[in-house]
Amino acid sequence: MAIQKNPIVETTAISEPDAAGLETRDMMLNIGPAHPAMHGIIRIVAKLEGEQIEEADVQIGYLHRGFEKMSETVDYNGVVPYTDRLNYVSPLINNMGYCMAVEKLLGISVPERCHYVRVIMSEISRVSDHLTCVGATAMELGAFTVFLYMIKAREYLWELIEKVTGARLTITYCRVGGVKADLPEGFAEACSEAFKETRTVLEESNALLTRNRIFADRMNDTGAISAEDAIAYGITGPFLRATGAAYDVRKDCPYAVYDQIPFDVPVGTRGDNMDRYLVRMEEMEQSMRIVETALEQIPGGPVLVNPETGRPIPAAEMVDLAKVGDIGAISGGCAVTGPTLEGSGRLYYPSIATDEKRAFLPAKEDTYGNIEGLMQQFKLVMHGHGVRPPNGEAYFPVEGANGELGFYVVSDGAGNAYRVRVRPPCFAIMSALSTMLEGEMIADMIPTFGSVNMIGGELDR
Amino acid sequence: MNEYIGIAVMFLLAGGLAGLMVWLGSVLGKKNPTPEKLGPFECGQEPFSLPMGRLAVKFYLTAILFILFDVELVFLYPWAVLYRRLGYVGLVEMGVFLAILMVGYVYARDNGALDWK
Amino acid sequence: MQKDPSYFGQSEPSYFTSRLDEAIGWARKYSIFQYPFVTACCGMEYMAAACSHYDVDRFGAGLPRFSPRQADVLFVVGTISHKMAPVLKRIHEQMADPNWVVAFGVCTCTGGFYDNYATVMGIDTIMPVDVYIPGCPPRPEMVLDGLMKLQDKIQAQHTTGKRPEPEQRPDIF
Amino acid sequence: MDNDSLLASVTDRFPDAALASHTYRGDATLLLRPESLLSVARFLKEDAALQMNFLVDVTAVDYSTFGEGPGRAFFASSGVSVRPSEQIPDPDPWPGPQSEGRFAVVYHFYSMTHKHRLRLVVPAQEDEPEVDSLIPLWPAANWLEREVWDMFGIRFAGHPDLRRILMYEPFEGHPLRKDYPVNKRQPLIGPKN
Repeated sequence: MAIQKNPIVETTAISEPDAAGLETRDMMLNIGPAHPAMHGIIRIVAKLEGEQIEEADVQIGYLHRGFEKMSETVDYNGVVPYTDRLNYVSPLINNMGYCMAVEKLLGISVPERCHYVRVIMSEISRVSDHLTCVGATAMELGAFTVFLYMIKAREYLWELIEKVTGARLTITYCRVGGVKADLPEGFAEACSEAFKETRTVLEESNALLTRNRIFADRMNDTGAISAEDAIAYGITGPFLRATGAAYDVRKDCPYAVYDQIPFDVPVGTRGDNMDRYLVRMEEMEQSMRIVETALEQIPGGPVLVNPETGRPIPAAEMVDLAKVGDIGAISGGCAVTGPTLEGSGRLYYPSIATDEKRAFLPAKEDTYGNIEGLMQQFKLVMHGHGVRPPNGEAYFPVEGANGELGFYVVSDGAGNAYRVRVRPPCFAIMSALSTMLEGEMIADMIPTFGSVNMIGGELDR
Repeated sequence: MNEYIGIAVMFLLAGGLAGLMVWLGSVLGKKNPTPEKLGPFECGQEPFSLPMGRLAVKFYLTAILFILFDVELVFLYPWAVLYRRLGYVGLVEMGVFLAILMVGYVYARDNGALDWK
Repeated sequence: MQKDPSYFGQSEPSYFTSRLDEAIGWARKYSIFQYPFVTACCGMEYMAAACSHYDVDRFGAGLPRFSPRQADVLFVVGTISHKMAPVLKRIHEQMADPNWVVAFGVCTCTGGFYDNYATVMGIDTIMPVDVYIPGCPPRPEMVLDGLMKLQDKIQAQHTTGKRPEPEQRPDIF
Repeated sequence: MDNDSLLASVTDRFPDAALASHTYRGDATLLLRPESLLSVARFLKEDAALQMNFLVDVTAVDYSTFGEGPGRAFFASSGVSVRPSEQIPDPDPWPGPQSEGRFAVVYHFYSMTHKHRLRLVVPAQEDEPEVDSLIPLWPAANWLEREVWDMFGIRFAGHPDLRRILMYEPFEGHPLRKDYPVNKRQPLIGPKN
């Protein structure tokens, strides 16, 4: 069995035996990959002095799946399913980050409504991420009820996401140059219901946790880090905002339509676990407020009653008609696709996709209806073609749930990306973890690691 | 004398039942000891150093303080049973007893025996 | 899953042993202590399946035990990388004897779409697996279906009969 | 402070260090000679006008097979040679990758006070690529450089413990290099499929 040796073992301090021939030796402990109290697979080799951690060597890489190597083998839109699995707790933010990086490289812009749809979906995804993080941290400190409540609230949000994208977790919703489908009808009402439930759960959890003596004792002044150290280690997101430095990519370098939506950024003072918990709880409220204002400000969707393209045809029937060449029957029709793909017909296209023909698939009606659509579809899906950005490189930062999530895309003009680099936010936080753990008790490691919100997929890629 | 018989029967029953279950478990259970299974579980890794009885001195100090105040607690039980009959005399005596031990507790706490660092 | 004795290479069972096996199978089936070996995105779906909305506790599998000593079923949830494989194998070997393994998610069944240098292409290459739950991640209903299939398998398994070794995958790469 | 004045302030201060500097898609980029990396980085961090106090990312790109002809088939096995669809027109074309050196170590900086970004590109040659480590200036570089070493095999002079971070010790080779095949596996246990 291959054991990964590391430097700490050689430096186990065996002091020379004193007068009575007794020697002191440090206790080396594996707080290892499959640890019950840690919802993430890292290995901490801790040199213990009784209950106190003297030195902690954090080892990661147990979920390295080669995202960057795989993204060089598939085409630009083929990388989107891999980006879901980076930060799999808030997958929509990764999709959006990657697609905006490639759009920046292509130099194309997305219609206003598509920006709003992306902002709405990524904010819902951020709320589900914070729910999972705070719930798991509370569970590890013994508050199992809060975990059950928060996962229940997350189920409501996942139903929302499933209504729009068709899947709960691995949604693959964004495309280079747009999104797969528009928001379905009645989305605003479903959203307000889900948020009402989520807000009741947040109030209950707040009542259960914030002034709870055990929770407060475990979370106050543990895992503290100062603002300068945090910036020096490259930490961003709720972790940095808890220390007092108010850096939020949505505010400092606004993208999509974040500059048109008023929201404020919660900032902590002490930078310990309790502040991170409070910042995350407040950010959930802010994200829900963003979604509500965005739903009010969103520009008009497709004009549903449209005499020219009013005739709905089931998609399967349209394909059969096209196969037998009966173009007349389907020209001017509007394909009715499955419930989760409601918003992907031609009516919706001008509002959710870029008008650059060489970057986005045509609507189904155009593919079967006319030759231009057919050529556009052919040119985009046959291998050797597809989305082909010019030679170049582009870095696009997005505010992920754990901090600044950046995608650096290099293209050499071929159909697949030459190099896709993900700047994972929790990588920087994990590099500072060992300094936060040293000197603390073993019991303090659990809330600290919980509030780091390490996501294996994003950390090890 | 006869109430002690009750206690003895209770101990016998409890001990017997527990022993029976442990014995049945060891007899009926399948034994398949492999070297990995006998090794300690340390999150799926080979442990660096088996503790072999090496403990930090601080554990010892905490344990002694616990025993001291636990024994003090044991004296309270009989006193609580006879609380009514002892009247004020008993109350004052137990108050003095507790005060003396409180002095010890305050001394230990101020000298930092309780906080770990 | 009909209870055919020859399924496990068992000679003709007497009346008594088959009734005892059925009772023991029933007892084991409804008290599954699972060890959730969670690594990746399937963990989110495992949380959803284990919590109150799609509760696995209705099937008696609600109590996750985080030590291999006290666990019967090893839920391998999420992608297993080559760096993680020895850890997983050691934990599987440290489990007490009547243990079962459930491969949760397509990354554990076949390696999923991570066909590269870092991923173990299916955990049945390093350990025997009882139930495969495909899906990336499998919906909670699929997880419950997989759990029911596991329960049928536990019910049909004879306490004395040695379970047949699942055949190793052919090395076709 | 906008990109051009940003680049200008650095190139004036270090005239010989900068090989090239351009702004592409709004990202100010500076190509540096490897030996002047530490001095420029210190200037970026300490200069009042720049104050790049946040090292966003350290990564590397292997330019060995850059631009082997646009439109080559995705799946080399199919070997189909097709006339590629024309690229999307690019108003300001990219001045192209660095001329010499196989690897490019790419640093991204950001200043939280002045809110501007900069990208430093340092070329590293083919055999025994070596670049100075930025740990004395930003502790964030510690793990980022370990990952670049693990994935590309670029050594960082002055790095306290340059170990593999994502892969396991017995793993030979550096997976993200272009000459490392995607599914060449080196399993610790289990069959070699």
